Amino acid sequence: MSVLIDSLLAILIVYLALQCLLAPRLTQTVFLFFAFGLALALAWVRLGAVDVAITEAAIASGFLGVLFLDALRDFSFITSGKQESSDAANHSVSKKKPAFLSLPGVVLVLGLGLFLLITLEAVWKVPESGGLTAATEALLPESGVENPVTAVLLNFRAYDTWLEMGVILLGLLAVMAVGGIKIFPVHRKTPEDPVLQQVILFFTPILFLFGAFLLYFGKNGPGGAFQAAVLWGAIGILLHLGGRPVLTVIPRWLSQLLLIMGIGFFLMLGFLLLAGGASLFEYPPSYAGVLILIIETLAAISIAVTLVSVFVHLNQLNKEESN
Amino acid sequence: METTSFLPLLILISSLVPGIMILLLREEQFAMRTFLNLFGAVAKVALVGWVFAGYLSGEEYNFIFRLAPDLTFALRLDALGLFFAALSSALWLITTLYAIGYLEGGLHRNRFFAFFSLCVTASTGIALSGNVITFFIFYEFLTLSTYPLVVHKGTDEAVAAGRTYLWYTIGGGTILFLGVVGLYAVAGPIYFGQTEIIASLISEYPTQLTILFFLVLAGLGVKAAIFPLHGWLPVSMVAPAPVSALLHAVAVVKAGAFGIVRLVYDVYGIGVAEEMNFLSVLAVFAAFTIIYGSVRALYQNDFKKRLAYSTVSQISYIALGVAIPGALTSTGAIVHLVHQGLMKITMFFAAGNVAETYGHKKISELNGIGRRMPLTMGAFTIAAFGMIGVPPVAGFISKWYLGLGAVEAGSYWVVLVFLASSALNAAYFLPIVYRAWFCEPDHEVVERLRSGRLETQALLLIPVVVTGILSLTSGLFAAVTGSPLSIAREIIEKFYLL
Amino acid sequence: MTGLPTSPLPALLVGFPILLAILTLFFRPGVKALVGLAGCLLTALLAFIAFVEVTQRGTVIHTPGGWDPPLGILLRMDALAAVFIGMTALVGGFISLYAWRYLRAQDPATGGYPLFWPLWLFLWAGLNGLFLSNDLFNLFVTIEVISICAVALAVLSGKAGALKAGLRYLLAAITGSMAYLFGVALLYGSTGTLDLDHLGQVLEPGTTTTFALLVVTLGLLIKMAGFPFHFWLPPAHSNALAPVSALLSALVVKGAFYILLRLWMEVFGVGITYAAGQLIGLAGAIAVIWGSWQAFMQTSLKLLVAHSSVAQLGYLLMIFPLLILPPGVTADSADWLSVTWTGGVYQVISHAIAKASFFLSAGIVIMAVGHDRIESLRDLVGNMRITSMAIGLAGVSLIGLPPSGGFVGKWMLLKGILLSGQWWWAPVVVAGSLLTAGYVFMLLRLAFAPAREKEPFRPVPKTLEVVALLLAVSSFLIVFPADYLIQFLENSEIFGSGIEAVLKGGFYGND
Amino acid sequence: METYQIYSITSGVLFVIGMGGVFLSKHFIKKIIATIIMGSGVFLAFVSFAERDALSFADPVPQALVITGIVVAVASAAFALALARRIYQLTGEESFTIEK
Repeated sequence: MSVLIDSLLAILIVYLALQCLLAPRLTQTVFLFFAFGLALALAWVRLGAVDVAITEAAIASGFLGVLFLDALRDFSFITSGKQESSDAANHSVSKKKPAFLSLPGVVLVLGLGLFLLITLEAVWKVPESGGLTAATEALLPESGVENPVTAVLLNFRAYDTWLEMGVILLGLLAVMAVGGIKIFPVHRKTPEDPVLQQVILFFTPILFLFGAFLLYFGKNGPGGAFQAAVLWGAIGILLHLGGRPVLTVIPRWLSQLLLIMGIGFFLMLGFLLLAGGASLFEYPPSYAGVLILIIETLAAISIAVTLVSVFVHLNQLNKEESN
Repeated sequence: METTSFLPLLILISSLVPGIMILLLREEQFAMRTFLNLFGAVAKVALVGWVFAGYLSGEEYNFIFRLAPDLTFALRLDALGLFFAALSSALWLITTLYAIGYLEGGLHRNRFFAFFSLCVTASTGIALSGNVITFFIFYEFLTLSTYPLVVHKGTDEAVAAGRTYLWYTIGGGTILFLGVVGLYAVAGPIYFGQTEIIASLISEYPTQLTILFFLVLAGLGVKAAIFPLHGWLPVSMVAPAPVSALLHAVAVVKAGAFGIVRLVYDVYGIGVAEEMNFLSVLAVFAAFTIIYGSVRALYQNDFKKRLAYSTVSQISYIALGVAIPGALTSTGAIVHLVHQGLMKITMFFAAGNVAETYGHKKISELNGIGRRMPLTMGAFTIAAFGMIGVPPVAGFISKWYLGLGAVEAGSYWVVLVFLASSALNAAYFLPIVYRAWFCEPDHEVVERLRSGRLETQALLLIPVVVTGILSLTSGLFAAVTGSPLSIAREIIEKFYLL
Repeated sequence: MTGLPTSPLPALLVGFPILLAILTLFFRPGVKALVGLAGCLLTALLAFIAFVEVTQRGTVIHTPGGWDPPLGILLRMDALAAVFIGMTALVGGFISLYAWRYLRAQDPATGGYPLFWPLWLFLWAGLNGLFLSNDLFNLFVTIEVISICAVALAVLSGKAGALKAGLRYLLAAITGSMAYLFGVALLYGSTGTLDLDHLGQVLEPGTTTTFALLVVTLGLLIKMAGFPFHFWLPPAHSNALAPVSALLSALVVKGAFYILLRLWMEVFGVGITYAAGQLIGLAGAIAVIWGSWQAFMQTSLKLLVAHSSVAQLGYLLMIFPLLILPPGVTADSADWLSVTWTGGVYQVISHAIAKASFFLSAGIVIMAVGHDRIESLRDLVGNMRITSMAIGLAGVSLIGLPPSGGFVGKWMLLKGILLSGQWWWAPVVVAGSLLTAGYVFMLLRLAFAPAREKEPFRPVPKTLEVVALLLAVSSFLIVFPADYLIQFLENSEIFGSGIEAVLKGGFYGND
Repeated sequence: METYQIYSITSGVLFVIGMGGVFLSKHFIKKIIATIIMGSGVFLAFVSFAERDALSFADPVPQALVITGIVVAVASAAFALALARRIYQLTGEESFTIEK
């Protein structure tokens, strides 16, 4: 029974992935991408990885999906603008051979097929190893938290997680480096949309509370900083779309402080520990739980602000163009 | 290897540092530049003289610096190296004087004199190298420092010549690199004189060592302008006269010839080279080049180009002398390093003087030039007789030893080559001498006669006279202790007695 | 691991630049550049302290969080890491100085690309982190930090060409990372460890191991622009701002090479066959010839330099076939191993310095004449003596002529080739040198040629010229510590003996 | 067949689909999505091994790695998206094909 469910889910995932890439229209691609993400989240649940499932649904499918959706306004605008020409182009293309029927195409597809076979052979033959489950289990009591995933993320491999916070911040810096927008531009008044306003009023507290819940209980059960951050970030995105650009209201230094708070505190804590003769991020065992909660909270705020900023930048890119 | 001395390094620095300093000067700092130049040149001659004296009294001078495992920078003085160093430094001093006069008022003099100094640094470096890798370092350094000199005029012709020069020398350098690395891979670090290393390995790796010998030989053959690798030499005579003098007499072709001497005597050893028949191959190529260069020289109307082909021919005397085993030919070869240098530098100075003073570059324009420039053409005539092998000029001595050695070794065909070459030398030099002294000058020449007391500037005249006299005296007094010949004999005695 | 001394320096080498990067965010553009520059110089100083520490104490380690591997992550600073960190500091320090002046001159309106500084400091931290990391997944995170910073820096000019090249670069980089990570997943699945030392001990030969080796190598080849994955490099490197081009060519691509070297030598002993080595060597050989030829054919200065990077990276790939013994040869008789890998590392350093100088000089020329056709070099010698010297010296080092650092690198590579008996690589080295000489002297010939029409050379800040020249001179000066560096690498207990241990432990079990 | 094997096989398929997609798709957005699919394959492999090695809980280390990995992949994708949109804005190009 369970094999059947898993097999069907696996086939669905592969089907959605293929369709996503083969869909003729970008809109379809993006919606199929949402569906792919949700199916994948189900797969994580089936594999007992609830933390991963929440992360997948929240960030990979949710946040990234929203970014793609926002981008569609850009690209689908041209398809509508060049509707006739692109339709004509489509017709002429369909008369010609599709690209993958040309010789290099055939070679590539055959090569990929061969590669797939080798990949499957390799994946099938992975020897058993036992992983690091036992090692984690043995050290979990010393970690200060009960959720083993949180323990790995914020204690055993805290160094990775700290660098990863850096990557998120870098994501924002990189988006800013693309240019085309001023940092935190002054907001232009958009017409009030009563439905959106209602949605915002309704969802803001719920998202906030749910995020806080995920954050706090991430210590013991599934959930944690990243998941909470996305929910809080969603508040910011909603507010922005509803004409309430939170990030432009607060002073610049404050928003910058919010951005770097997570990684900054984490690092300063690490340096303090270094100065005290311990290793970087080597928490005193009795304070580990508290410290992890503080780090997670600050990190969640920072990540939320970062995600909102990334969204605002990408969204603003479009507005500049319409000027 | 035990004692370390900074003297060899100092000899290099005496031209390296002035070179770099000149590069940083402003164009109009004439006095400073001249001072640096002459100071470097004089200091170098003095240092080489001092070291030479020290060497004769049994001192050893070594400087060793490890760059990487197996990659050791070693300067070491032996008789052969000192001989070449003395030649380079002495002729450099003379050429520097000449160049100061020649380039007066020219463009980019900083660049010129800077690279001029670097070039001589490379050349003395080659002379003082204690091992194969150091030799290679300076050999390539020489290529790099001569390139800006060849293209100095900046004309399209000069730039094109520079390109040809580079392709030949960089190509040769790369082949040499391959050979040198190969030698190190097979035999480990080789210091000059340690011929026993190769001798002990030759039975184990005959193929590899044969290939490597010819790779190294080909790399050296480019600078020594052995046929068919000589193509750059006639082309690059577009460079200013002092540069040509440098290329043909002091540095570049000499570096190649000197390298061949080192390769045969100090790396492989004469025994091995003879046994494996390397020498007969070298002899064939050298002999062919001698004839080929002379024949090509016959047909050149351009004064410097004729001299250039003559160099192609004359340098191969050295290679041929090395290739015929025997003390006499070897002595001839080594003494020819110096003799050819003296004679050829005289000829290029003379050609430069004529071109600089009267603008004549073609041989057909030289009618009667001897009366206008008696000292210059007198020196030229001495050198030309020397090249032909007329006693008692220096060239006769070299040819005598080479010919005698060939007879002793039983290589009669080589004697024929020498005779043919001498005949050809006469055929292309004597017409110049004849035109200069015995033909009536063209009218325009008379009108453009200078009014000064000297036939040309003093700085152009003195060097040519000095080298002309030296060409004569080193032949006349060849038997005297301290003459090039006596030193060459001492060097060769070591190779054949040890 | 317990035997090795611990030190806080590895943690500082990563943490400190990131702290500075964060700090710079708070300052106004003009001040940001100053703070950034100060930060860079301090980071360089820290790196030199760390280098000295390793020379004094040998390998030092740090375990963030205090957890030992395989659960925790180990940072290990051995001789190899120290040399790479030192190289980054030397080249990075010079480039920072140059960037400070260059960016201000290029874009005075916005205070000189203020985002450069946090991104560069992050990049530096990522590079240090990569050199120190002893953990497969942590390596992934560091290469992602490096990739994002690198692309963000590459598109900093905001021009369409740079953006397109940047997107191409980014997509290639992500693909490479994912391929690498897939291999890591399979390795973790089959061994339950991510620690390199541990992995090297427990890894068994088999289909999965071979496949993991394949995708990891593939991913890293994409990242280091190894042939045939070099397509993204020339546009990305040539469209970036001059100091960024220098950073990308000198340092960033070396990160992937570093991981590849580490993995092949320390971990993958059981999976590598002689044929695999030959294949990667072939890729390198083609890159040398093809890249040099392309460089020779370019008419744009920066594209020429960028293609030359493709070729120079090819030389680095050519050391891999030499590190694998042919069947039947024991490690004891393989006397070329140490000369080959130390030579490869030395080649990395000398290329980094020479190429950085080359790109910086190209930036100066472009600033002076306003475009980057190589014709613009005409009469450079007459107008910009210092920059001409820098190009000449850096070019000579790239060709590998003595007495430059490139010469020592090529010497060791060629010696390794000849000693190992794999003589068929020798013609590639020779041909590569000749082609390199071809394009370098093409530039120098133009530099000496008289100007056709009087194109004015605009004045350029002297600082820029001096920095480029200093780097070029350094590419010769590194010959002096060469012996010391190579001994330092050879005597490091981790790597020097490590390779022989790997070789003796059934290197060819599955041949 | 065990549960984890279904998903590890799926992971291989996704990885290859994604890799093919990066090379064969034309539109920027599709190329970016292809990298995400490729990444999903990688993450699925990690987590399938976590399930295999479960004791009282699934192996947390691969899960933590995947969470980190997802965030890193999203950051890169957002950056790529910004580049793609900006390129479109400046040149009207949606794929690399026009460029050559």
